[in-house]
Amino acid sequence: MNPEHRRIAAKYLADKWRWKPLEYVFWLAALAAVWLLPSHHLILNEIMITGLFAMSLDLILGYAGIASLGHAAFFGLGAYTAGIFAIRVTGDPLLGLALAGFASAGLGFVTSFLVLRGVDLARLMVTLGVALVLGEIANQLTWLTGGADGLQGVTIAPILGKFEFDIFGRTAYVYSLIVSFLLFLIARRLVISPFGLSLRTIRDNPLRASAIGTPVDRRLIAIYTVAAAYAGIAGALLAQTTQFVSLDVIALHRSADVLLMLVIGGTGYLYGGFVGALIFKGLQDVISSWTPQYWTFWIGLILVILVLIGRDRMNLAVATGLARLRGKPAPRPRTIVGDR
Amino acid sequence: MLTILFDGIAYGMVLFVLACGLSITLGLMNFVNLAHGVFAMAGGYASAILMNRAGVPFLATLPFAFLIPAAFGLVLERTLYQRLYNRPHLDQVLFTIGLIFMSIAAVDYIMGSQPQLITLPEWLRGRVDVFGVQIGLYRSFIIVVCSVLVVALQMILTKTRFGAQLRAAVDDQRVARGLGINTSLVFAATFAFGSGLAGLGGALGAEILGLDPTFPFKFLIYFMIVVTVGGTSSLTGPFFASLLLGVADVAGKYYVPSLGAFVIYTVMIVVLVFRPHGLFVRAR
Amino acid sequence: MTRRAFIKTGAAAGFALSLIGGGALAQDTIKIGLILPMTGPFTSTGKQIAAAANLYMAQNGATVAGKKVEIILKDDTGVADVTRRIAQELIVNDKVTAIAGFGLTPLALATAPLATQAKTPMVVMAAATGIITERSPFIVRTSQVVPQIAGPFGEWVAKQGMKKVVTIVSDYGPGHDVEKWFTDRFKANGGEVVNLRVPLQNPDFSPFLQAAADFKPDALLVFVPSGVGTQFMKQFVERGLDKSGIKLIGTGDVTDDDILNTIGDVALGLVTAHHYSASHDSPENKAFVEAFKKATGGLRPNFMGVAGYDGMHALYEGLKKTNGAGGEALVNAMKGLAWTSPRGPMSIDPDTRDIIQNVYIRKVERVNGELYNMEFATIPNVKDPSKAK
Amino acid sequence: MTPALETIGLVKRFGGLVATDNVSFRLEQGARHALIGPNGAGKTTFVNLLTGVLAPSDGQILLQGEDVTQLRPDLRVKRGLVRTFQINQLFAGMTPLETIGVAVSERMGHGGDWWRPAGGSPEVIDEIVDIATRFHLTDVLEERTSSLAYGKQRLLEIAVAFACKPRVLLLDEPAAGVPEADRHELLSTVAALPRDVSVLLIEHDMDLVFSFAERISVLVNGALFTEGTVAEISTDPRVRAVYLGESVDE
Repeated sequence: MNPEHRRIAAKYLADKWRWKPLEYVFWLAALAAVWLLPSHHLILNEIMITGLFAMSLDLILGYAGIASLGHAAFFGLGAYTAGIFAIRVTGDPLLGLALAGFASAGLGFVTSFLVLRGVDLARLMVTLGVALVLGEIANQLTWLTGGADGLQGVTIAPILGKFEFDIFGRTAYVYSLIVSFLLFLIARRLVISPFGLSLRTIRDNPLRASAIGTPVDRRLIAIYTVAAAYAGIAGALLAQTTQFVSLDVIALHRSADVLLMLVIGGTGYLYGGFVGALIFKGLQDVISSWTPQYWTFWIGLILVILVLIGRDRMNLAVATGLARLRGKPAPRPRTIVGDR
Repeated sequence: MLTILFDGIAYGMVLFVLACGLSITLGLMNFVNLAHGVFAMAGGYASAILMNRAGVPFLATLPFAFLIPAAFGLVLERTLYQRLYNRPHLDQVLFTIGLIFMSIAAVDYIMGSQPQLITLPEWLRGRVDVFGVQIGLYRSFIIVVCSVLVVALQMILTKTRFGAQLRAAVDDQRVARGLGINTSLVFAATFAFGSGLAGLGGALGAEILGLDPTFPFKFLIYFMIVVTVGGTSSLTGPFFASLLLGVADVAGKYYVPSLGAFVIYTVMIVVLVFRPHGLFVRAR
Repeated sequence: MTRRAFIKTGAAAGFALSLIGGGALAQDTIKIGLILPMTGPFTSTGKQIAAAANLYMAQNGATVAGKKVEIILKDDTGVADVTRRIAQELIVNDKVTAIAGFGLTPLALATAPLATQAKTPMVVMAAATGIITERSPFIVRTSQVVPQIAGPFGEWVAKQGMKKVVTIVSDYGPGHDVEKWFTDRFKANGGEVVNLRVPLQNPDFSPFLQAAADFKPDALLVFVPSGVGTQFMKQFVERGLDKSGIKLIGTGDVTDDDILNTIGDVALGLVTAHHYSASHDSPENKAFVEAFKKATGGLRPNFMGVAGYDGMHALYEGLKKTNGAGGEALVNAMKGLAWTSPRGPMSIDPDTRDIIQNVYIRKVERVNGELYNMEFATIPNVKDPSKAK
Repeated sequence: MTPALETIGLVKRFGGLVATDNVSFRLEQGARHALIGPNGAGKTTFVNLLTGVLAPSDGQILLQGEDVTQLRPDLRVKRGLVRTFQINQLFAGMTPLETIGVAVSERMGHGGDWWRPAGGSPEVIDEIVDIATRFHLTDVLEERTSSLAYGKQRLLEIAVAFACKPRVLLLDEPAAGVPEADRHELLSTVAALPRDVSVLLIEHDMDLVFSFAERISVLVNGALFTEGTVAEISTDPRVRAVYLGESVDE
């Protein structure tokens, strides 16, 4: 065996998990915003939570190739779990977060069996259906969820008994940032592990993945469950930092928006969700304060232009930069239904 | 009981006319055109404007409800859509959602956000009693129009030269081109036709479903359900799927009102879990 | 300073700022954050209120107590957590004196704790569920309360000799309120009621209409969100229920002035109860309708518009009393205000901060070629019965 | 000796169509066996039954004497039954390094490991490089699979299977579509497969079959038509007739 080849191979694999400069920049900037952008903590909190939510979708769409139009089911379940837990049991945020994660993971595990088989269009609609049914359940269980009026009276105790949630959203942002970062670290380990690699083989070619001994169904169930837990925690963060839960946590537009944001930001490199959330929410905030009534037109126009001149080119600055620094080719657009 | 069945069928028919254009673009041209509802809305508005502002009678507006969205679709296809045929579906989703956003804001700006109303001619209002079953006249009208449409569509697709060309173009663009078929022209015509059908559906359905700027989003789910449950390989699939969903929805809401909203979604999930390619697609 | 201490101090300082933010900091301008549904299915609510608020400012000048009044209009996007975040930003960053608007109940409920926390007055101009004003002592409402209309209406309907009514309501907060209060009062006066609920997203009413007809009631009470009502009425007539002796009745939401004219003849003869009609016969209203139409290019004001107009009036009068100060003083100043609105006499209940107003029974008629809700009976000075204990 | 792979009365029906008709077949340990047959003879269906992609309507499949008829495809692979595909089934977005790596990790039982980075252990890297060297892929280790030359993709197709440490290897037309220039490299690689691997070659190309195989089975209309040594089959007039499409009179 040629030792040179061995060295190259080892280096190539090691490069995959080494931190790249832009990654440091991203998280340091997010941290710096705690002090530098005090008047934007509220929207930053929302962006961070949405970014985490979108990252959880990236785990299944970008890595395992499962397109979902009902990911808000898990987000919503997490939000309601955290909210109801705070009202009925205790306002401790970390316990609520953990419980929400477990609850959503449970739902993810159960519903994962529905998405195993089937073409992508069917998957889109099945996930959508699950979310719609769940939303309707939340609407009907008025005694538990507050129904269409929303869940009121959520009060969250200070984090670790010390950090109280303030009206500027500072604690909220720091809290969401830390939780998102920790979950990101785990996700990052996960996607470079043999498990993560095997997911990509399933995404690219499930037939062959099974022919090299990968238990395809189990892997999909596992990642779907993990992604559900992540989404649930994101939902819990929203419930805890806004101290309110309404039916829109689970609504179709939340599933659709998160898919949009992820696609805008790019799939398959974990940061796409955060980048997409930043772009989408940021634009929405700026344009809608400029024209509250017709901002959707401009957002729509931007989407259209984005696609026409090529999302890849638009993302060049961010995505390819990041990717190159991570030592791999630019993230490719994924297909939902498969090309012909 | 029979009245419920009848209402369900009529409702399903409206769903079908609205969705069949989508099943053409998605199923035959493999383009995920979520903005399909925009064309339906265009048809509805064309009909409403002609009727309310120009005083054209309802029936006479229907051709325009087909032609205007068709023209609109043709222009969009030539200028924008055709660039995206070979792009990944997520790009198509992004693009067409962008179109929905734009159209909603634009219609709101031009027409206002209030619902548009269609006034039916006298002879289509009310209902008659047929062998003890109460039959709504307008719903019967819809059933008749839609049935004719289904048959005509199936004929066009299977019996005409254009249908053959389209199927050839869909199966293999290169081969079709080699056979001297102008695939780009065929696609453009098909897209325009699908848009026109959507527009017609919008005009016919406005009476039952309502019509306002949020129309393209409000009914998107229903279109998608019909097309996925029915399968995208034929028109008969979505047709029966529409009927099934229409009847299931109406009957579900009548007999178990408290669970009404669940019925249509549950039907969809069950169907797709067991038949991922749709209910009416022959197993491979 | 340790990081923890830093955050703590920041939070404490921030809170202190917010306390005075309502009053002392807003020195030259009084900002009012108006959060409304400007996109989505309830756009017409947002448009009406925004237009009416601007009209009020145009008519009464943009200064109060020597300070310039400025409205910051925001789209609520129909999402509760976004609404709350926007309100929070308006309070924290823009230092608004008051927040106002709120098209839907959950959006108002999501924001209510903020009003308390920041001691910022919150004027609800649309959302109509009873509980809203109880969620914060800083909430004042100038629209209507559902029980206030549905309760007396139930009583009135019973007194007309109707024995059996089917209610069809949309399955959400206000719908439940209508159902409950109408049913309670109607039953208390000897009637019999069957309740049906319709999912909020529901394109076809035929199964529900069929179910309602099966009961052969004297009347059918409907409450669905404005706009959807048209579909309902059309299908009601289409099924021939109008000729079968069943009277269609409802709260004024279904015969919303904004769209009444376009609904067409199917609405004729519909009897509804509500607090405002554009045809209300008073000089104040004539002036209001005319000015509103002029300002909006022919749009007819509806109950949302008048609520926005009156909401601005309450704020103006309150600010006059406090000499431009906000916070608790402003809420107190608005309590007990009474004036003649375009809708008729109205006041803010000093105990509940909710609205007290006349409820009118109206019938849709064609007047000068246009459809109007013509008032023919008045139930004066109705308090919200859900709080009148 | 227990055969490496055996089928007993294997049947597969699609509706009324019998695609595999009562096939009883033995692959001996260390065999170099070829399965031939005209187009539509049911070779692909037979392979899909062996690997578990399809479930048989009737009959049994024994792998090293163990009944694997009901076993999931991936578990058959774990027991040493590995295949290649007639049409490349690769992971377009990954590099050969990753592709081989994932197969090696999976075989070593690391596939479900989600915490350690892939390729973290030296023995995995050693084996990747070892396989890449054997299949002449060291110069393209870091290129995207979709951008590789077809011949290289074909090599990778077999390398991935080899990385699963097969005891029974099903090669489905390994040389299909490979340009003449690359053919030799591929065939010599196949010929150099270790002797303890039992190989079933599914092939169309008679030259390749005759140069590689020691035994040949002929599949016609889903049924086993005949079996024998290379010499027997190459001189059998009935086989020739089948291939020429003439009717056979038994």
